[in-house]
Amino acid sequence: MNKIVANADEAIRGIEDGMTLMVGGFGLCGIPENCIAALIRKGVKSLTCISNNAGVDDFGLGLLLQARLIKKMISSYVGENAEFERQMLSGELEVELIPQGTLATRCLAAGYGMPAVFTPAGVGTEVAEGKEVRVFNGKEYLLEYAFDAPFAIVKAWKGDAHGNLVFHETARNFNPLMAMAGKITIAEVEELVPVGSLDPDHIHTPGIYVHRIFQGERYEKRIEQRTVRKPS
Amino acid sequence: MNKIVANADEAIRGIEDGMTLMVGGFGLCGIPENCIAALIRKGVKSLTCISNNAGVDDFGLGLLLQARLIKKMISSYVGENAEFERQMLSGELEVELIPQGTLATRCLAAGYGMPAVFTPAGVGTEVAEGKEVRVFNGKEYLLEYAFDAPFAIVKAWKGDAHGNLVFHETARNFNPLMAMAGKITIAEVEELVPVGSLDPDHIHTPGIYVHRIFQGERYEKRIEQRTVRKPS
Amino acid sequence: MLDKIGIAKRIAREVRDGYYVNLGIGIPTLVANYIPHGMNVVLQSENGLLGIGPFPLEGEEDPDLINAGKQTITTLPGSAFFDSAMSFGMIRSGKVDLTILGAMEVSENGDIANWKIPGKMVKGMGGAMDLVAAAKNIIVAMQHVNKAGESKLLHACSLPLTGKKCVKKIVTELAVLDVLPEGGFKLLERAPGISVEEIVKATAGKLIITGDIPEMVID
Amino acid sequence: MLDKIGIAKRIAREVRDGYYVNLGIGIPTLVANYIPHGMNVVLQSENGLLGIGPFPLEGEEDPDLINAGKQTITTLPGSAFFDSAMSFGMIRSGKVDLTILGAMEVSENGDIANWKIPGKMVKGMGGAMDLVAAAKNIIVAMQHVNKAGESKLLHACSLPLTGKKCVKKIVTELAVLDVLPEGGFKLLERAPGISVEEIVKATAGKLIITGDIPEMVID
Repeated sequence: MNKIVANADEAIRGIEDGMTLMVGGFGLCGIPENCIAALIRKGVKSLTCISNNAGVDDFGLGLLLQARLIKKMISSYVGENAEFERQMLSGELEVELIPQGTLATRCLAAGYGMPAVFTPAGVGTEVAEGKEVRVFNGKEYLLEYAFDAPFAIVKAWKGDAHGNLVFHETARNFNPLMAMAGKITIAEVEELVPVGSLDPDHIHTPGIYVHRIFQGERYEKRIEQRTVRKPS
Repeated sequence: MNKIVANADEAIRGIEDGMTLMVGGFGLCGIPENCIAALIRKGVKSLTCISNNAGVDDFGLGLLLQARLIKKMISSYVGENAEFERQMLSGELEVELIPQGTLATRCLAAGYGMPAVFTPAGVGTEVAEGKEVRVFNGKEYLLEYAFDAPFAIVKAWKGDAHGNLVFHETARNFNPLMAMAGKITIAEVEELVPVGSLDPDHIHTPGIYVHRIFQGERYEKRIEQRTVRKPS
Repeated sequence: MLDKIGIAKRIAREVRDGYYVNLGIGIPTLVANYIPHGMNVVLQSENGLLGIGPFPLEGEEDPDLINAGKQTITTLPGSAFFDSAMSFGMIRSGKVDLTILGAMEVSENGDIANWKIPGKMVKGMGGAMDLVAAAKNIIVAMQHVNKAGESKLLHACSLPLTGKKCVKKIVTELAVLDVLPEGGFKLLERAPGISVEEIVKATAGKLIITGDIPEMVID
Repeated sequence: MLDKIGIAKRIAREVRDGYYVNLGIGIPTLVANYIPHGMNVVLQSENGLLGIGPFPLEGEEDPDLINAGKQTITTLPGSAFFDSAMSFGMIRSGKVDLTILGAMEVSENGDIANWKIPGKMVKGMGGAMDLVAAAKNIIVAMQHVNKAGESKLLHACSLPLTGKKCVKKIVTELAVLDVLPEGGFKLLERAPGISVEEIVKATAGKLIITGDIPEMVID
């Protein structure tokens, strides 16, 4: 198996205007920086992005928003982002808010071939509107459907030509889940390693879930909330 | 957190006659040998065991069967086991057969707080009898419920006092799933390592799912089907 | 009357040895500082970590290591990383013993509103709806009254809900209260120097007062 | 007429570059030996492995490393281990391109029976029901007739089903046949030296024969 592509521009081929993309990351942590830049270079429009967050004004998915390439965001928390707010209030940008655990579980459902799952998150709130409620053992659950997206874009720490991926610390977050959920999954990695050098016991995403892989360049890995303690 | 107990006998305290136990392993691979021995020493009776397989005549869960401690097996494949067959045909032993993926997913559901899941396995077969069938995207699925067992017993390669577990090769199988599904989860490990020595990126079962842990003794790790190739 | 640190200190007394705890943003985050030494408690961050440590020293920030508030953090020995599905899986299955979070409003039947104010920019619920719907024990840390002087402990929430019938306990600058399963805020403790009358005045929902109400101990 | 190796060789020709394949016990296991050199194929074992290698050399058996038939195996570079839920997850979500398994009976609408004979000791379905219900492409490797000389390609299965409407292709010692979506076994190829008449005689279900039926190529 050799799923290596030359670069981000080649990796995103086939992503067209109006498509739905799953994008890994939590905040600015573990986001596919190179693919985001390539999407801007390509200028694909009217995207629907399923991603836990929407970046900040000048980084992450915020760059796609600035370039007005996103029609709709499906997220759990859109954070502090002035351009996002402007586009949303002006009606240019559609936003669908989903509880974070529901977002994660709908990815898992897609990757595990479960058409729908039950979760108690959102019962009795506006999130439940129009959704099927079912009681198990006296507790109410909402029926939530698996995502179905043509492309997923994820960022890993290490990967090999088979598409096997290893993530680092909390940069794992939604990445392995979205990798499982895309019909075509694109992985950018900090380090592309030779096949056989990853410990088979410690692969987070087996290559069967990954279709294209490349080593990204110049990761900025910006910190959103730099917080430090005083030396004691 | 210190979840270390002295030995298998201490680990299984609270397991009483008539209880349901989830037991990790696939075939004889990755089975909790020390806990099985302790259950025999304790002589708890009328157990219901949820385990993918039932061991062989003189090893694994087969030892519990020989000691007539099991009332019911819930498995996907019970294999070649003369004592099992004798008890089943004589009506001493009740058997519930479940598709292997359904078994795994019902464990996952328990560990992830999903009361029930949909799977296509068994649609149109006797496994579907009495079960709810639901169509998603034109395909039929069965509604299957999460397991709910008071104890799970698993075997890992390495573990620490927090209960963090790492598995080895295909001895992983059902172990991390059953570890998530037990109300009280007992883990026996080949090697108990100091807290902090396991790489936090490579823990298969986080300690939150494990309640008691100990280092097992004298693992036999019997091979069920020794198969070799000729040197070429 | 308690300040934020006082509220955090009082809540820290609810934590038990062996607990796995999820701390929300704001006052709940401060609770970590007041958990008694020697008590074994593991903090969960819903973006995929068990074993949150202190903030890093300057120069030791790691962009791959953040908490659910996107702050740089460290880990403690014995920590474990996992993906977001497992993270909410352990929350949903009741493995997280205690969730502490802030609120805009709580009703006397345990409803909580903490994510949306109609007419204002909505940032999203993040993991709050999952946490309140699933956690087996939820303590709310909040001010008793809002900036306009109105009670946040209500008969029914006026804001869009985050979850229904889920709050078990509330710690405010004035009091500690249980939310009873049958409805009603049961007054348990007064903040130092606060009278029962002041609490009655600041509570719009059904308040249940039985016998003498002791002053709380926070240190 | 093909022997078991011939059936395995013919099925190996259905494998495509880049495929992930799950091989059942028996003849399907043999298919691995005949996948053309240079073709990139990864074999999945449903007990939690992608990248099955050959059997180990004597003395190199590893009790922690077995396939779904409990045989000792090895791994190839690029392999990955995972738990049983992910294993069946990747099967259920259609990531496994091809499943090859044996059968006792197949019906003309694609039903398959391969796990239970009433009155005989039942060992269990293992992963077969999951595989047949979920795999996007299923090829059955089996004998055309049973030991009693009765056809195993039937109008309707007489044995308890493993799955409904799931078999896409059948390779026997006599023929290669597609199971049509609208029902019926479409004869595609004859085994070397086997006549169409012999296949007609051995097939109890609806057999569809259109034009000349070529002899199969297996090497």
